[in-house]
Amino acid sequence: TSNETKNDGGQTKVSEGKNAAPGKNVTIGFSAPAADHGWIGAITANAKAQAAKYSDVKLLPVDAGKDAPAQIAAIESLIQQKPDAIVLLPNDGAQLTAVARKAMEAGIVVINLDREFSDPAASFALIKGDNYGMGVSAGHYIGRKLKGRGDAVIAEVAGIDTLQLTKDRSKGFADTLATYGLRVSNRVAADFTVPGGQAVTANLLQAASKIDAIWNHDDDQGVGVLAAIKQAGRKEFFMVGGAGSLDAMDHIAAGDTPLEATVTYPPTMASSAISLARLAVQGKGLDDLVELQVPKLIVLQSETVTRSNVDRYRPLGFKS
Amino acid sequence: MKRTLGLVAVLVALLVVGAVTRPDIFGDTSKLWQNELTVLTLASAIGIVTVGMTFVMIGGGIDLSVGALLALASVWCTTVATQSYGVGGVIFSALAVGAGAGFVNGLLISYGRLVPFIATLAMMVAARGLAQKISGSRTQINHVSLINDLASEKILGVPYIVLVFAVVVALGWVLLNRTTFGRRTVAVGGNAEAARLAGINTRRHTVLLYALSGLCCGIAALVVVAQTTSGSNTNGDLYELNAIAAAIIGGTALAGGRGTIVGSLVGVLIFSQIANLFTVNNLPTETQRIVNGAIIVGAVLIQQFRLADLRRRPKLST
Amino acid sequence: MKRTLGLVAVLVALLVVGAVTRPDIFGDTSKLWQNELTVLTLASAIGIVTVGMTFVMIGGGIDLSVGALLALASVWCTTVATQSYGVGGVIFSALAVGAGAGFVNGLLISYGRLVPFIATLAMMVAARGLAQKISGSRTQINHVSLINDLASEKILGVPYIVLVFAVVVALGWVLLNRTTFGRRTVAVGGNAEAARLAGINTRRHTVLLYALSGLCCGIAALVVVAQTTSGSNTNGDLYELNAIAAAIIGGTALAGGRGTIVGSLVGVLIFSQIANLFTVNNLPTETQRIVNGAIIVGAVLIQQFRLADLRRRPKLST
Amino acid sequence: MTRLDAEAMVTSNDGLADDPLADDRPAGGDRPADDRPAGDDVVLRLAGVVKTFPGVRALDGVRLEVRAGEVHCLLGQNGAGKSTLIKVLSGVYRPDDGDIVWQGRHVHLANPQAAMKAGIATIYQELDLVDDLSVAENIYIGQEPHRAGFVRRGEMRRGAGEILTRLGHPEIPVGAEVGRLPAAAKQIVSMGRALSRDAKLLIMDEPSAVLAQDEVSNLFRVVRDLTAQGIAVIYISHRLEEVREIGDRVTVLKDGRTSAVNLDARSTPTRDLVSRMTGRTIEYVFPPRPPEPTRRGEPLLLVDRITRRGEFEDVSLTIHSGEIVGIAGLVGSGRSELLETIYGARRPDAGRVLSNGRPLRPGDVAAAVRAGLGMAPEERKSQALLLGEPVYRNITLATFRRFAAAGFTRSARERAAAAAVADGLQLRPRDVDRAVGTLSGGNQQKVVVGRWLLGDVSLLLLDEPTRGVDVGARAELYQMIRRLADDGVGILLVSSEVPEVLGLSDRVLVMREGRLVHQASAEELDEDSVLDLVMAGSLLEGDRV
Ligand SMILES: Nc1ncnc2c1ncn2[C@@H]1O[C@H](COP(=O)(O)OP(=O)(O)OP(=O)(O)O)[C@@H](O)[C@H]1O
Ligand SMILES: Nc1ncnc2c1ncn2[C@@H]1O[C@H](COP(=O)(O)OP(=O)(O)OP(=O)(O)O)[C@@H](O)[C@H]1O
Ligand SMILES: [Mg+2]
Ligand SMILES: [Mg+2]
Repeated sequence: TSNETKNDGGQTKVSEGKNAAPGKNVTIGFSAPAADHGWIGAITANAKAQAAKYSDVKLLPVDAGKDAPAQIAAIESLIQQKPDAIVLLPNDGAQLTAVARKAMEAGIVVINLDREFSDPAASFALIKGDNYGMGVSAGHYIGRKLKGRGDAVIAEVAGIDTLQLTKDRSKGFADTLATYGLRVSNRVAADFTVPGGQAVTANLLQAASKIDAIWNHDDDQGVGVLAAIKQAGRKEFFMVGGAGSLDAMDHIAAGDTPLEATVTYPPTMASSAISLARLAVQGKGLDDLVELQVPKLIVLQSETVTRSNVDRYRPLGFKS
Repeated sequence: MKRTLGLVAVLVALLVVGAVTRPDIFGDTSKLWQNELTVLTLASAIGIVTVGMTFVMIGGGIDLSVGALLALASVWCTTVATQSYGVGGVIFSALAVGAGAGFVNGLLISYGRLVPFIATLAMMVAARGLAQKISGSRTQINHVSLINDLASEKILGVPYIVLVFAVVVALGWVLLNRTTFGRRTVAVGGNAEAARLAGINTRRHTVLLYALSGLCCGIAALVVVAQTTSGSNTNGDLYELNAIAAAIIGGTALAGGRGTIVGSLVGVLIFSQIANLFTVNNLPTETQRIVNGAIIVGAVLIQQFRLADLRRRPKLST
Repeated sequence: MKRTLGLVAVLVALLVVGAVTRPDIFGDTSKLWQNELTVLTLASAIGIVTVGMTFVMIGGGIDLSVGALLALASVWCTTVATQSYGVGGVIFSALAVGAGAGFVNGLLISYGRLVPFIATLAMMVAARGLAQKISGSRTQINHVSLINDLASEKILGVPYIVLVFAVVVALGWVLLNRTTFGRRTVAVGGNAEAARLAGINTRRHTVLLYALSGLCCGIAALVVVAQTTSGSNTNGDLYELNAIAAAIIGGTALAGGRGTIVGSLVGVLIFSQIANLFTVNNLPTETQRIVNGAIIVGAVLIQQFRLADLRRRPKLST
Repeated sequence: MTRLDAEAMVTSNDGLADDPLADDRPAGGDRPADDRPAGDDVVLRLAGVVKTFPGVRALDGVRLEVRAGEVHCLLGQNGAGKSTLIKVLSGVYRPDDGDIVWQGRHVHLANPQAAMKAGIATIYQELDLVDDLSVAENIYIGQEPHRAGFVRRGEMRRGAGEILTRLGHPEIPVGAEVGRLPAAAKQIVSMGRALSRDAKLLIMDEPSAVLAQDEVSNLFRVVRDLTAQGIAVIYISHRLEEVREIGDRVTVLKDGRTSAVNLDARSTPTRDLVSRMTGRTIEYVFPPRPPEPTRRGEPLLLVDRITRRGEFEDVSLTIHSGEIVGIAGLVGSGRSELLETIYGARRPDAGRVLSNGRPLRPGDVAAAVRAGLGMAPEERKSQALLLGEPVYRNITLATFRRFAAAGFTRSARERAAAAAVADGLQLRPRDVDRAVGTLSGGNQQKVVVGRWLLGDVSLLLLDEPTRGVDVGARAELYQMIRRLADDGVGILLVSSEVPEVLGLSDRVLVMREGRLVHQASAEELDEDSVLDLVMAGSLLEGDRV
């Protein structure tokens, strides 16, 4: 990658308060889909790094396999090993609900990471990014800049259309644009891959000879989107990214591409999930909150990274 | 026969690898039993699909739409409207959608004279799109508990879906080896023109073969719905490739006319056992993949080892 | 020949659909030219892969590893170490990795006597794993600007990568139709036994065919690196399926012995044009898929329309 | 009209014990295998050649000696090992044991390239062409004239044209795709390839099986041409009259062993040849015709003015129960197409076919089979056999449903029925569980015809039923066909061997260029008159049926 920043410092964190003190030993099982995407790769890496920071935590990572049934089997074999907690990023929330409930019934603290189970009782706590909120943040950034221009051409490069999260992002985006009297005029879906982003964008740029703004759901595929834009020699619009990769932040800082901002969907949630699991098992709450237990639901803000604040966010950027 | 023995040897070799790397699981009878039940459970859906694929392939065709048909059937049978008819409605709709789509494949190939690869590729794309449309890309929860019980309830310690798998395999074996339908399948795939001139209605038979494959996808969809308690348009991803690979490893000829149900079964179990070994040994994905490639090559080489005498027959190597 | 004409008719029909649905683009010569250049650009990588695939298929084989080899070559040639050798190092490593892995495929199939489907499937899995391992699943940015320029720079208004594509197609045509290598490819695929009896070293030829396919993957990897300014282990996803489908649509027989480079080219362009039509018309994904399935079926039916006379040959219907 | 005479059966050694040539043991390399001292002109000498396949000893110590410039004929029953022997000679199989001396040197022919390099060219029994290549490309396959890897297409086409002209077939277009050529033309191309190799030994494995009479004489002209240049030819055929006409010396194989070497092709009595092949005496025999023409009532089959444009036109014919009707004609006269159309394998452009007075659905084989029709097609490999399946399943391919109960097959019964057919046709080896692809060519042909001897067909269409079948089995086959007719089955027979058509049929139809030009009872015709009819220049209205 283009930047040698040692960004591990921003991806994990141990509080300075009394919660940092080692307590009862905790074994945490961890399962996330196979990493062939930068964001998922960062999730797994962060979970491992965070667990390594605690002397009282032992991590049992199991590969989730390629689909929901395989992940169910993996969780079942994990249950056999009786960890204290399981941090679970499911292939599909609804499909993994039953097995998560089974783990809870076996007395294991399940922390649901990002993709939500269909039954709240299947997890002790849920920490997730805000897909709808991403769309909202992107919508606000673009809406503010194009306010009052009802004829503005706004394009959207979505991720994998067969996924619920893509629907949520698009809905947040459309809803927010509507409050500015704007709408999406061209929408394409890539597949969260660089070549996918390049291909659909190349076609998109043919479809619309003049564009005012583009929102790209995913900074991984954004590498391809930016390549297509450069190859077409188009400059008349600005672009907003999604997720918050390091590469995207570098471009925002340098201002060398139409990419002006990106809305975050931080993989650091995996680090936080490990911390939550440890606290829950040890029966501790969050330091700054009054309650004796960790909250049931944490939804991360989708923050907007622009040139003015990019330096603060850079440590959180993940390598695509 | 010899070929299947070679395959079983590969399977045993995999278990030995398990015993060496994880003696705590593979050395303890009850844990081994549990583990192998997991292997069988995971093999069920793809295994049922592979039975149908084996028929299609022996009959000289190929069915790329199986994964998509599974997804479509799983989505269809978990729509709210269908679930309101209860367990009968769910089962019927899964089987009907699978068999119906397979029937269309068969018509396109037999009467539309499309190459099977293209016809079923088109069906694959279209069926996934339809599944997406019906489900709105949402995972649909199944509330018919009798279906979900298939995965969670056991009889004599064996999960129901494993039994379903066993029944499908047994029926498949009988159908292929003991019925006129099976005989016709071999004839159509071995030499379509000869079969036709011997008075076999090869077109109708081809239609039936694809419908059978679709039916298997419907059954497999029910298994997946039971396992995941839901239907989703992402189900059955890459099943087409895995089913074809399992069948070929099991000795089915891509060119048709040759293949066995037992071979396909063992092929599926080999893939399932490999995946299980990776998980219990906690190998990272990239290593899994590299090793997987080597194992596949090794398995086929081992299996061919006893076949030196058959090599002279040029047809066999294709 | 007639078959190719039918395909060209399909392509023209797609352009007509474009003209009806988006007259603003397809009616304006310069915009149409730009748009079709985009179609060609996007067809370049898969098109180059399809040229190699066409050779393998005419030679009676199949290569499922093309997408993975493309990914592996793209990752390999964008590693920091390789990039430090400059443009020569990048190009050499992409081509060498592709051809080398293809060579291994060929050895496994020719001398290891593995079925092509299985050998290349194993290679596909292993090569993706290796690509993942090398890249650490990260997208590797390419800093060799001469490579990136291939996608952004033009000569007479035509992007360099389109020229690369055109050169590969032209060379492929000459190789298939004008050289002993090409004629022997047809012989090996059409009747391997006859080729052997006629004194052709069929094994060596098979090795060369897979190495050629791998080489094409290496070239395509460079095209993808130029287009995306990066190498990634996710590159070339599903290229195997698309390349095979394009070749078959273009008239290449899955059983070998028959096929043309021009047919494959038109097959690729049809798929690329369909994707373009969907995007310029802003169709939602699920509709795209359903329509795509229908178009594939329709295209083949149109193309077969003129072929009534060929139907009597039983070979064709399989 | 001779019947097989059980008493006359003798083994070759009993009958010819005094013959010094009757040596069926492997000969030591030191022992001259000829009555004359071996001259310099012996180009090839084999001794003690052994080749086994799983379960079969196909060659069990074979001797052979071939001189330059001679036509050396190989005779032997189906499955005797002739094709295996020539495959050993052309490097396709490696012998398990034995000695090959080629041009005075011991050689190992490890692969076909080696044999070709040594100057041995082969025309195999099964066509070995690539359908998707052109005629010229097929002729030069593997040794295309080229410069720097580029095929010199002009040179290749010219060369191919010259070779085809030499073969008497300048009309075959060198650029045509071979797959589209009729079988006879393919055979010519196959010969053209062998000729293109400048061989010193040319091996022909049943080249005349797919040729009509006029083509055979053309072939012989070419062979004489070659031998005159000192090229040796090994010629395999089941037609003794061909051996007489073209052969110089004969070697006979029986059960993988040499039962006689270097007999004189012209003077050795037929009786001797046959008995050395089969171990018994047979004359080339047709069963007697029933005394009265047995035409009663309605015809079994009525073909009413059917036409397929470009193949045949306006053909009408009838077949009655118990009647054998033969069709004579040149290759390419449209007989096979006619049969396939009657059978529903092709759809006629006009006309109709009635079976027992009821019209058959055009283009529907299954319907024809249900109505009691059966057809043994012309090309066994592509049209009739499942090569990887056991013999019994090939024999019951059209009847397994009748053996089945409620959709479940009954293999034991099928096996028993198939074994009975195999016995009747002298299948060799008599093992019905063996994959049919491992049988010799003639034995495969027996399976194709045997399929329809099972079960209850009422009308049998036979297209070249004896192609590649040896003399002994042929007589058996004729008997069985006649017996079927006596049982009331109607038979329509197509054969390129005019004597066969004349000898076996009750009634003969002559076809030329897609039209029926003559019809007569078999007694009224002789070979010459039939040949005159099929080759006549223009059609005469009055001649038509
Ligand atoms: N590939 C094979 N595998 C097993 N057995 C074989 C194979 N090829 C030939 N045989 C057996 O070897 C014997 C000799 O066969 P071959 O083909 O040489 O006979 P042939 O004399 O040419 O007969 P025909 O006159 O019918 O052509 C037969 O019994 C045959 O079944
Ligand atoms: N030399 C030739 N070149 C091109 N087409 C030919 C040639 N000879 C025949 N044909 C065509 O091929 C078809 C007949 O082929 P085929 O050899 O099967 O005829 P047939 O009458 O069945 O002869 P047989 O039964 O002796 O093989 C006819 O349609 C005829 O027009
Ligand atoms: Mg033979
Ligand atoms: Mg014929």
